[in-house]
Amino acid sequence: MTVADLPIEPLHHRLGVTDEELDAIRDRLGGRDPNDLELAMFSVMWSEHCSYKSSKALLRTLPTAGEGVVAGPGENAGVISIGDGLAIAFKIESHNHPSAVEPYQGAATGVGGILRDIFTMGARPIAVLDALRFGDPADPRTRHLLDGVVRGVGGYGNCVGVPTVGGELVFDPSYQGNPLVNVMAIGLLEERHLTLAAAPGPGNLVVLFGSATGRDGIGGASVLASATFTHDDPSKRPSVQVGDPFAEKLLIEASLELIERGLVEGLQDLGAGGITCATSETADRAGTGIVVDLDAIPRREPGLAPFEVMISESQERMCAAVRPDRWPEVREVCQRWGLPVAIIGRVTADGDIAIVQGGLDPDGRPAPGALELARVPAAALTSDAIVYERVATPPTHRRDAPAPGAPASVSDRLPERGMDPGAVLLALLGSPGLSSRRAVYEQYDSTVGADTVAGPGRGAAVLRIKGTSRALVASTDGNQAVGRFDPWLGAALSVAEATRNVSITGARPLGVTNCLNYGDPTRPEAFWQLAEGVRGLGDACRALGLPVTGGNVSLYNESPTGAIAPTPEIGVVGLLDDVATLVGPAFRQAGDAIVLVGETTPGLAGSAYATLAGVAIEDDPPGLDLAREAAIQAFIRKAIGRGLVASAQDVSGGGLAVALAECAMWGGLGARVRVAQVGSPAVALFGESPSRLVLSCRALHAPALELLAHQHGLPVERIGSVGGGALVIESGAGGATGAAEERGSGVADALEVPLGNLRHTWDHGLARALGWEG
Amino acid sequence: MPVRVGVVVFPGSNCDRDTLHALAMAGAEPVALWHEQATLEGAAAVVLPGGFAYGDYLRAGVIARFSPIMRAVAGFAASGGLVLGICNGFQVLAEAGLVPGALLRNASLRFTGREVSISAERLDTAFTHALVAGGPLRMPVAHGEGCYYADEATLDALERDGQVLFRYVDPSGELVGPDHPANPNGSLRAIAGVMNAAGNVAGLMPHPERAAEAILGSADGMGIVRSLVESAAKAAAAPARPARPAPPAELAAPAQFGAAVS
Amino acid sequence: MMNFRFAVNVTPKPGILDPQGRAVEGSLGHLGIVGVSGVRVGRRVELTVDAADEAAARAVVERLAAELLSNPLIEAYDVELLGEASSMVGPGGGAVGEG
Amino acid sequence: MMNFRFAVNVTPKPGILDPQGRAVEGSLGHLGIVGVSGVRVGRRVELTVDAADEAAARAVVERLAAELLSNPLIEAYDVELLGEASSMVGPGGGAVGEG
Ligand SMILES: Nc1ncnc2c1ncn2[C@@H]1O[C@H](COP(=O)(O)OP(=O)(O)O)[C@@H](O)[C@H]1O
Ligand SMILES: [Mg+2]
Repeated sequence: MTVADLPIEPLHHRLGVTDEELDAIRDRLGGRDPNDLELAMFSVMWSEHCSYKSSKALLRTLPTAGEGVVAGPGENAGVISIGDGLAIAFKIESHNHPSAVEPYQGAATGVGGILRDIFTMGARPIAVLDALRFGDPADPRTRHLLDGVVRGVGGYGNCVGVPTVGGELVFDPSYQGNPLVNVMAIGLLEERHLTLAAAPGPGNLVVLFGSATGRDGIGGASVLASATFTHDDPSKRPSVQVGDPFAEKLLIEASLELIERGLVEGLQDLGAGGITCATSETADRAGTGIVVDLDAIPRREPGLAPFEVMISESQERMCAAVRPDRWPEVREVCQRWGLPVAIIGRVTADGDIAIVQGGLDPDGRPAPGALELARVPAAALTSDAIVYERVATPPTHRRDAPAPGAPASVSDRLPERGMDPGAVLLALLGSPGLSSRRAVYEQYDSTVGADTVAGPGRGAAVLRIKGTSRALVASTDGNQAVGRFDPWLGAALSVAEATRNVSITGARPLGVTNCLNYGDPTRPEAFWQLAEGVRGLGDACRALGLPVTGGNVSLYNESPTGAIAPTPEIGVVGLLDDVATLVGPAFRQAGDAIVLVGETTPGLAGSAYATLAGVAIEDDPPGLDLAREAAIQAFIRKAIGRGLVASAQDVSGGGLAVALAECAMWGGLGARVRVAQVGSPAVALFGESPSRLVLSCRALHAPALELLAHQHGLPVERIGSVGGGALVIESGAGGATGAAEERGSGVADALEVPLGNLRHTWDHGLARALGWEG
Repeated sequence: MPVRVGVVVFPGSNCDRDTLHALAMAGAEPVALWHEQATLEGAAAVVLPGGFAYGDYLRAGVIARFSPIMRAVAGFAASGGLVLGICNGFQVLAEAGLVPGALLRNASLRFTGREVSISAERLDTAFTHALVAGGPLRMPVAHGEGCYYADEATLDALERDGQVLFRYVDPSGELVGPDHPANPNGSLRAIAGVMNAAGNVAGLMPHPERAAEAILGSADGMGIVRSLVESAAKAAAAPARPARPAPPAELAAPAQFGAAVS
Repeated sequence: MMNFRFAVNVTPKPGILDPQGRAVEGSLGHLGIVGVSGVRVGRRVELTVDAADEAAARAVVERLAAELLSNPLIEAYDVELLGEASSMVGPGGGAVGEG
Repeated sequence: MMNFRFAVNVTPKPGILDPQGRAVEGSLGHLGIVGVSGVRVGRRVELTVDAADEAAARAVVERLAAELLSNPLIEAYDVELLGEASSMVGPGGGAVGEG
């Protein structure tokens, strides 16, 4: 097949290139028309996925400088020094559209791709976190997708031997036609082994190793990843990529050996855009060019057209720049690991990517009679690709209809009236959104590597660093529920929660990676959501003093049923200097005091409670005070550092009542607390206003803890103590005020639920929602 | 002078480094043995680690069984050498016929990664003597094909001859049936680990090397690792055995056979 | 009503990467086997169908094969009639293919 | 030398539990399919052998099937000659079994 055989007219349109872009391409080529091969290369490299043409301008506004940052946006992954000559590499990336087409392979190759971004830099991958989002768990298609995605993440990660230690699983109607699969990976490296994706040194060899090249994902970057997705579209079927985790494992070992032995000048993984992307990005970063010897590229099957070879997304391949005298050793390493390896070109000084058929002579010049099929400036494909200033327009009505399940109008079904808080708590704990994720994460190997101190299930993941007293702490969070109403707030809350989850272990967040999942950027309203999301991300990171070290943008997340709720997925890695000081969320011992730090503020919109019970139309999401958030995180790190804290949990999904229930269930210890009412019982018990912590401590430490909170300007209240076999929450005499009062609701009844009920409900909720359990 | 214990590295092994780490903590001199080498470099014991050798394609462990080093391992085992297979290593040993039985797909048809409790049936073996009697051992499993199978007669014989080394139990240490959640994969008679008749080759599905330090949630696995290291030290001290390279017949055959075909 | 025993053979589509097949080929050297190529690893599902006639039975199997047993994105299948089940079914219906 | 394309069908032995088969039977209900029973799920491996004659080729396949492709403890296999490879192999050797 040749470009000309692709369906539909005219050629550049078929390849997703607009007339405006074709002009811009001519412009980059000194006025001439691109030939078919060149056009195919541009179509891939100028796709949204590879070029960031709609988001680049926004991303430039993000803070990227920070203590210890040695590689930031622009590299395959962010790298931050952690001392002792060690550094961590981390990055999150999406594989939404491929996973919607073929959930197992889509998710599996998503894991493979992000792992390559990590070991390309010289880091050994030590952890994966998967952030997954689907529609209605009762829907057969959702169940099919979720089952395939989870098997895919496990099938790949388990086999390569990288533990999956955390992630997210969120259900929201807006993902029904467009699930989200975001995967974060973390690697550990010796800083001296840091390797960049550049092809320096004209005359150096360009070496391709790993799997042979087949027809996988032809057009993937330009079609699969950039066109609005309608499921079961046959035109997308031929381009399904199949992952081979076994090959990836060999690739990891071979790549790290090449780097540790100093055998490569630069290394780049092959992802979207295949050989075209790898050669043009590495050449452009080094200010060089590359001449590609097309015939030298190992093929999996006969009859591939030049454009297929150049844009194929066959998985498990790497591209290295190698000094000629080191080639024999490089070949030996690859062959020992059973990987095909070939010299597929030379680094040149002319700044162009040239594609030659008919071979190169020993000096890397086209052999006599050889044909030059394409010649394009490397920069034109990458740093000088087209950039758009899209139009952003806020929606006319800033507040959608009531949250799902809400009454059409302010009615008697309003939560405060006749609410049985115990029943609501159990309903929340058993709901698909808040119940235990065990049924999913037990399909992952979370302990391979023998570093997992805290795996999935109870907050942030904790990995000790062998040979040191230190540990890495990681979390992913994304808030679409509030983002749907206010995309700035949704993004800021996502950063606040992800960093808070790290801080409450005692660890210091080091940096932020992010995956921005939004709709069609050519729709002003969708682009406004993206712009607001990036603004919220930047504001939150500045307030917390954290650099954004990398990430990924996934646009066109729309289906016939509409666009997804804006979803900024945030990944954070932190450092704990002494793993012995690690604090977890579970209550530790009877008699300990329970302390609530932070302030409960009104606003139920976007809460788990709202999806369950509905919410008044006029109600808004709770606000976020970024300075307050920064203070509370500084406070908890200091408190833990001073050994004052027995357990620490933040108030998030399900509010204070759910936070207390988790501390109790996980500790196997009940609690008796009294909470003052703010606004209404629903707000006090189930409201999700941010920047709040539930701590437990030895009773004798309580005063010091409270003093420290005051010194950080934080409201703090001793609300009860640990003990007994049940969670008991009494409503303080603070008295119902405001909305609740007008609606004639009194103080809600006390809540008393035995631990056994809490645990059983929480434990089985998800498996039941998915029909995996009766 | 620490005793040398070998850890075989197949392409796709992914617990080799964890195992080397645990062996070092137990006082051994761990050495990695590449699957293509023909000798065991004088190791006094050999561990086949967990992972996905050759991707576990076809059937877990079957392709690895034909790696060159497996001839040396088979010969070493035949002459009484200590061999321990963990998870994927157990699968390789079973495929190679060095321990009885087979490991089928988990009854759930899903990969299962979680902590389990196992009890040692015997504390007088080369692999368990350093375990303290009593309570169940907590350690992780992480596998998709760990359902232990052998026919009834074989199972009876294994129990009679004391070749059942570990069983899955509930957290209180009680034995459970194949359908009980404490049995993570549906293994017949809740068998988690077995030995060969001679008692020098053993395999188990759970991962002692991942439960060898309190910081990781359990140090129960260290007793198994230490048992192996101490037994290896004894073996090393004893007068050297005649190393008898006696690989199973079908392992000896290939060379000429290939020639005949070509 | 009659009994028909079918086999559904599911194989990776041509051009689709087959990691298993590749791994098998890679290991042949260790077995000292030469001259083997084009290894593709798939699934074989054998089943018995009660139906009025072969056509009706085939219709059921075709549907199963397309909707449940194969993934049309990456796999191809063919349906094989093994015979009348009554004469074929051993315990568990697996008598076919005794080596 | 000639090319022969074979298929090796590997099925769980009678009496061996076959959870995959049971899972398939379990999901028939959702598809509204009735009258299907005795489902056994196994493996199908297709490969091409270069050999002087069919007998030599079969010898290779038999050995592969017995030692590598099946585990005699739990699986049975049979060998099927699909034809001369030259006329059968598509790209990747997988042309057989197109649905
Ligand atoms: N949302 C974002 N915030 C900061 N940097 C980003 C973001 N999205 C992409 N980047 C950076 O842009 C570069 C290109 O992104 P991507 O194509 O996803 O990387 P890769 O090609 O390695 O997969 C990467 O270095 C990435 O870190
Ligand atoms: Mg990359």
